[in-house]
Amino acid sequence: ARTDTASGGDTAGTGNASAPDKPADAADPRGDGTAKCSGAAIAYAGTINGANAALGLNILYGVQLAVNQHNEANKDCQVELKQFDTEGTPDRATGVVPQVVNDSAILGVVGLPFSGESKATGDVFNQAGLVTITPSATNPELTTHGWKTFFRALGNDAVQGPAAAKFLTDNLKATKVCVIKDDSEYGTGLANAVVQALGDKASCQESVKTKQTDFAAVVGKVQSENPDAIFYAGYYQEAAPFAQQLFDKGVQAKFVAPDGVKDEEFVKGAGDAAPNSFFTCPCVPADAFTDFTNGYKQLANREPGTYSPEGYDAATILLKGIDKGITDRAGMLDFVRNYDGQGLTKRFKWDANGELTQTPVWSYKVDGGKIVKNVEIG
Amino acid sequence: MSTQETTTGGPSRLQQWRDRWNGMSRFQQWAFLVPLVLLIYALPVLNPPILSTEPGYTFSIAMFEVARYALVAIGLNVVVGQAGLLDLGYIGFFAIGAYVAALFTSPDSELAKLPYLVVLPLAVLVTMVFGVLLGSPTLRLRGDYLAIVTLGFGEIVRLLADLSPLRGNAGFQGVGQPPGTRADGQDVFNTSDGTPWYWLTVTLIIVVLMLVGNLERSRVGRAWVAIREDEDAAEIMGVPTFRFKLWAFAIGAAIGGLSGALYAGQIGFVNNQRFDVVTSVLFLAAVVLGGSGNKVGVLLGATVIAYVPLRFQSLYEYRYLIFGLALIILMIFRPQGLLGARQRLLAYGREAYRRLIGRPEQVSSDSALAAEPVKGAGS
Amino acid sequence: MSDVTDTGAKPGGEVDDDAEVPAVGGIVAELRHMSAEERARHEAEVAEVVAPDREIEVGVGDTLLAMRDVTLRFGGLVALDSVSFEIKRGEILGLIGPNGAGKTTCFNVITGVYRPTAGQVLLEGHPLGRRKRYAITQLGIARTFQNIRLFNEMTALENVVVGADARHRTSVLGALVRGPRHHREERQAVERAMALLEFVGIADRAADKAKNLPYGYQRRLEIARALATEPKLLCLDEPAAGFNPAEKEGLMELIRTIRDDGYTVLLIEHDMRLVMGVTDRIVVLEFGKKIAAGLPAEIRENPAVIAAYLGVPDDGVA
Amino acid sequence: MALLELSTVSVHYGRIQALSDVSLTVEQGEIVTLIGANGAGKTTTMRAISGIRPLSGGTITFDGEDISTLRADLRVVRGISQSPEGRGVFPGMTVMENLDMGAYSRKDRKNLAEDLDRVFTLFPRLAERKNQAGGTMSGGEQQMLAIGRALMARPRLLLLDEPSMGLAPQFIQQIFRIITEINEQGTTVLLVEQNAQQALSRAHRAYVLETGSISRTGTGQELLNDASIKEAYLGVA
Amino acid sequence: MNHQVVTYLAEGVDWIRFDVDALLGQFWNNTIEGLSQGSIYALVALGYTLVYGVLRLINFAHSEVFVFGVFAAYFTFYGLGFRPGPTVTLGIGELILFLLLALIAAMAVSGATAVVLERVAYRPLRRRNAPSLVFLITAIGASFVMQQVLFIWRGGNAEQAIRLLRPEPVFTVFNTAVTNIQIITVLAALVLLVVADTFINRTRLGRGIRAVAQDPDTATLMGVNKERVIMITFLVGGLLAGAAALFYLMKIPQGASYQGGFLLGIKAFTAAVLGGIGNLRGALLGGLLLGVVENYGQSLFGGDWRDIVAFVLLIVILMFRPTGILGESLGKARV
Ligand SMILES: Nc1ncnc2c1ncn2[C@@H]1O[C@H](COP(=O)(O)OP(=O)(O)OP(=O)(O)O)[C@@H](O)[C@H]1O
Ligand SMILES: Nc1ncnc2c1ncn2[C@@H]1O[C@H](COP(=O)(O)OP(=O)(O)OP(=O)(O)O)[C@@H](O)[C@H]1O
Ligand SMILES: CC(C)C[C@H](N)C(=O)O
Ligand SMILES: [Mg+2]
Ligand SMILES: [Mg+2]
Repeated sequence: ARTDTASGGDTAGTGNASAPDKPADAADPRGDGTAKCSGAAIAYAGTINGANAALGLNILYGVQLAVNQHNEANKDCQVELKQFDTEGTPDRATGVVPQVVNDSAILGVVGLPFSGESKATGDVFNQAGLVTITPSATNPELTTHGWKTFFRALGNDAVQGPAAAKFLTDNLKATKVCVIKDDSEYGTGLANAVVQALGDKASCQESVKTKQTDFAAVVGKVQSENPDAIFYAGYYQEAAPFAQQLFDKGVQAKFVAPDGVKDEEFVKGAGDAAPNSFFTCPCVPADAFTDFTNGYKQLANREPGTYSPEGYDAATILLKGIDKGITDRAGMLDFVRNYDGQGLTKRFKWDANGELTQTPVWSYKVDGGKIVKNVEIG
Repeated sequence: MSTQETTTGGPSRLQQWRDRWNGMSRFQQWAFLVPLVLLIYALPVLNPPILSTEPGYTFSIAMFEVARYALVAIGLNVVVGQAGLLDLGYIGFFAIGAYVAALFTSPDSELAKLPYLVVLPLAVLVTMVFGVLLGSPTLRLRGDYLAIVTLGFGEIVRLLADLSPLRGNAGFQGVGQPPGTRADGQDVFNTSDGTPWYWLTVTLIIVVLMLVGNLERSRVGRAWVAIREDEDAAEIMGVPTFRFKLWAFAIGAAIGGLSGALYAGQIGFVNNQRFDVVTSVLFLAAVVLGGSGNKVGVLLGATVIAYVPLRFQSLYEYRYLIFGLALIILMIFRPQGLLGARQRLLAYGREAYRRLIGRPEQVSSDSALAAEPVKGAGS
Repeated sequence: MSDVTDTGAKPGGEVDDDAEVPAVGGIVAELRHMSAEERARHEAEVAEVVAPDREIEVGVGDTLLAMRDVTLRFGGLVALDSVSFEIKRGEILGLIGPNGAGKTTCFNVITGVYRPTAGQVLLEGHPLGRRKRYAITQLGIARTFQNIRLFNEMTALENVVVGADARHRTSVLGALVRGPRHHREERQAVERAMALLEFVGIADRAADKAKNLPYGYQRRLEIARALATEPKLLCLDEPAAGFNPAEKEGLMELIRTIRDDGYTVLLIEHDMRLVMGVTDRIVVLEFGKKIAAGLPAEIRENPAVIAAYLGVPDDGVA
Repeated sequence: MALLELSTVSVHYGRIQALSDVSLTVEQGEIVTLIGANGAGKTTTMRAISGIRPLSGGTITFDGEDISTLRADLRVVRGISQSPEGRGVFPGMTVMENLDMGAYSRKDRKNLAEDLDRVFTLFPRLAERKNQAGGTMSGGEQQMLAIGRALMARPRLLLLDEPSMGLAPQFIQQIFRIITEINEQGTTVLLVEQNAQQALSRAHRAYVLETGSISRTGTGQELLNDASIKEAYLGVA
Repeated sequence: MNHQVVTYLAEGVDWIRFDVDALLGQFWNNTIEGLSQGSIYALVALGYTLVYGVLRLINFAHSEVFVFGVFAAYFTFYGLGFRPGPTVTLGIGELILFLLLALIAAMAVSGATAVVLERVAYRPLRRRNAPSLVFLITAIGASFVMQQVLFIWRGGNAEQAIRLLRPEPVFTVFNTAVTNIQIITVLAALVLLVVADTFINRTRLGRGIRAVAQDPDTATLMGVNKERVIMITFLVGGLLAGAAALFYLMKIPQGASYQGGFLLGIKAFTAAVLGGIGNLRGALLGGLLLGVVENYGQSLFGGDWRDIVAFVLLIVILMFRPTGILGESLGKARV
């Protein structure tokens, strides 16, 4: 009976900003088709079959697309893409990363996608001098460990957190927000940032665990709190059943979740609760990148997802390095550190810590069973 | 009942070998052992193609994994194989060892930092204390009740690691390592090279094996086996059963903790995700597969359990399926374990048997655990 | 039947591939070739090890163990009802009575398996109180079980050494590093265990797992294991069950020797010929109560005992 | 035709041969006893007949049917019931439940109460302890329970393995009396006993088992009066 | 609720709390939720207890027997044309029909799985007189294999939820809504458990099961067909697990995952031990108790503590009653 009361509607203060066009000077992995190299490889390391696999696959296909485009255009420089499945978990990743590091053909890595695994393995890459560009790990602390090899291709949660808070209070007009976090590096970090930015509008905080499926206790708490909105800091795997169980208990608050939840898998999993959901993400909508989108669809047989363009961009940067004739890790590290160029999504130029300067955050919503762009925040 | 008993006909090849081995003098045995041990040390460097897990998995790390499992299996064998205490929560001790290492070395921890080589014995000590803490209230329980309580304990340890002081899923990164720097500026002990870790672990295994072997051929080992066979009878024969069970638990725990601390150091990261019951159960599988109660057997069992999934990385998706099937099939065909020989429990046993009956004792019989439970009947 | 001796294990254990009877060598073989004189010397040696430090002259007389008004209830059932009797040092005391009279329960109280609901058990004048079972054994009481309870997977020799361990002080640390005490005690234990196996006559199967021994051997092994704890009081619970009359004779002989070696024996047995043949005194229980006590000859004639237990004389006892 | 016939039966435990070429017959309505030293193979014979132990050679015929490979539980249905060595009381079941188990395979259930009465008259102790767990009974009480349970089956052939073991003298008498009694009521009995004196005097015929083979056979009285048997098994030199 | 007072145990320790208000405030909610969760535990626990009762084996693969049931129910829904996404509104007749179909499918699949498992994995071991630890390891191996079959077939991630029935409050007690799903679960579980209990305790076969449990050889001498008894035991356990699977899927529609049975399996086994293993009513009691207490615990200490509370409860109860609340029904030898 109450299915349709929460479809966002006008109260949500949503608008329809237009998606950014493909920048004219965006780097193209194809280059001029004259590159020469041999035996070079780059790697994708991240979740492939593990939990939240969709988030990893979005990136992997982006990377694959860049490599395919490069290899098609450059007959004399066939770069191999090696894939390593970390299942998205830090404990698994710590076992896998040494395999990456010990494969001397690999000159650069796109990954790791998640913050927890990135944190657990940053040291290993650093010791090995193997450059990693993460297209998606957003925990702010990741750049504070002094790793020389760590580069982040998007805004971190110190940016996303306040943006999410702003979206909650300004766009959704929430005055009471429950912030729920999972137990990952990412969830806890992001929740902190959001809570801080919300100030006393963060009226309750609860936590859930990775792999949890039954959220009765937290739902009970939220229910008794009766907030206007809920911010869930975590991944879709837990967010979907959580949102659904909230909905089942009649909690009508808006459900807002970050990049870790922004995937069609969430929409399917949350069922009845999905229409009531919004997302924030330090990623730009790919709607207007037609060439990219077409290529991606052909390769992956589906629309690009969260961070697909970022993955594409990160891979492109590594490919540029190889095209330049770089054959060792030190050279690649140097190349990335000094890189300055436009990509599909933004301009890539890193500071000494490996952070970018230009870091847009967008909000998204569910429409007709699909996630669509909403507005750019701040 | 028409089924013919399935029993082997003559002594198997394995048994012949074992008898020959038992017939050798200590000196002859050493002559075999020393080169063998040297070979074992050299394995990660030799990286023999048939054994190699590469390219799927770095061989030196694979070897460390095997060694780590072997150490665990020796520890668990004390508890399960010798004392007959079914422990399904052994992973708890392993986890405690790992967390002790993490808490005192990781930059994520707020505790004082200690050198890794100090932390190693500390981990042993702390897990031993936990062994006693868990053991004192629970060792009154028998058989499968103990099993489920230990399983609960293992889960509790894992779940407690969820709480914020232990950082849950986020975990501790940058766990410490033994000191030393190579010529190229890299640490000797690092995450991507398993060799030094392997050597360290193998050395510890040898030490632990000797100590445990000493225990086995003493009143302690006999007490354990007696308890395993018939706890009531053992106590009535003057064995302080509770005390010896507690010792078994504590010693097992300590070895588990040691292994956990090594694991934490090598992988450099500790969180709560790998300390689940499944791993506990894999440890147990190593013990039973090799031949519960037999030290050499459990080493072999551990090798199989740790090595097989790493070796078949190329069949990545199917590796656990293969593993599970292998487990079932092996158990059906060798229910006594790969090397199910009985233990020797007497320090001067060889001599005694020879004097009494003119031949050494027979050790090449079926598994020491093949005993049926005592049938229920009156006094 | 292939190479199995004339006595065999009770079934119940599992089939054992290696249940092979060994070609006998060593001491056992030597024994067969010894002259009578040599053999006597050897037996004296064995006896020496079996019964060390024993003053055989310790007069029969002073009380070793006393049951004082011991009562034990299982729920509503009174298994022992204010039972009192004494065992004198150096005697063989028979404990008889109908099935379910409480004989085994008596053993269970003496060895600490059950705590009496009321009353006391005193060993050399000191109450056993709430001592643990192993502590009671270490004080000097050992027993065998009506239903054999051996350590099935251990060899016969090891079974006996476990009994001997009750007297050992090696600490876990000592065992870990093989301290001098460990060496001394191990050597002694093995020596004594070997002697005991010879004493009860099963040395030729020393290296066999207990579960593979013939039934009669298993009963003997139980006795050896109990003796290994160097008890002051040895309690035997129906040691002759399942023996044929000829084998019972041998057992009687053994029990007498044990007593002569200075042990005190408490014996439960339903076979009257055996009981009457070896015991010095007899206590009779019925429904948990002591109904008679006295010399075998007296008991045999006691009408209450006849009514309760023995039945009409000619109904006897083979 | 004999009710039970074993012809050249062999049984192995692993590599040990416990029975070799044992042949014996039990006629309808007889008491046949099997005597022999410890380890001679008496229990093994019983277990082979009831099907707990597979044969490695020979055949067993019951009532004209070859049951050599018949499942053990089906042999019970055919009418073979056993009171096993070591009693085999179900420790966690009450006395009553244990007795019920005796009648598990019984088809005619009409005389059940009557049979129960008979067991209780025979062993009043069991009646007193109907609800005591079998495992807590004394040794002799368990023996009574095991025998009572076998009687509850109303078998055509009753196998008794050392029924007198652990029983007090007055019960030993009673046991042998009841054996004769139920035999007179039509039950065929195969009896294993260490108490050879009693067994032989009650039995119609007897077999002597020596290290896995039948060494002698004859009527009970014949063997009872045989000097060598006396010496070996009756202990009267 | 505005009197949310959170008492911290000690200054600066914020990871353990003692929230009495939450406990009292949600007491009835927790109780009802706990009972429905507990019914599922109890159904699965019965499978553990039965198999343990007859083989003295902790059948580690029982959790996978359960998971197979979950998948069977899920794919019944799928086969009936339902897809992940918003709940479809169904007529009551249709709903009952579809749920019954799923129940039958789940029970059939779980029951069959259990029987096959017994045949393939355990029977050969019995033939070889394998020691009991070997059965345990085989159970573990079987559990691995069954999990991996699902993993290879469906991948690592849970199936997207398909739902036929949304939880709707049906009535209110003590101010707490009781939902349709809770009612169905508890009632159906009770009915099944009563049937199973009657079957085991009142029938001849039930006695056979107990006899085999206590002394297999002697049971055979009583004419009990051991193999059949064992098979039926597995079958009954499997059927009940299958029923539990459907209720579980209704409660947690994302539950169809290859690893989905793991924790539930452990909890169910815990419940069986709590009640007294081998004891059917004990399993019911243990299941309900566990379900309720862990819900209280989670209110009192916080969500992280839910499972900890469950295991601590187990340890505490075994300390005081070493063979479970109702005591085990397996006999033990006396000295
Ligand atoms: N744990 C128990 N619970 C209940 N009753 C018990 C228990 N143990 C023994 N009994 C009862 O106490 C009585 C004495 O048993 P006990 O074993 O001492 O007899 P016993 O004299 O040794 O008999 P037997 O000659 O048959 O071995 C018996 O009736 C027995 O059923
Ligand atoms: N489970 C077993 N494993 C190995 N050997 C066995 C087993 N059971 C019996 N035997 C052997 O089989 C032979 C016959 O044993 P069985 O038990 O049939 O003898 P018995 O005549 O019943 O003796 P008893 O008078 O001791 O009961 C013996 O040599 C015995 O050692
Ligand atoms: C793929 C992303 C959702 C990962 C997430 N931003 C993280 O930091 O872990
Ligand atoms: Mg008795
Ligand atoms: Mg016999």
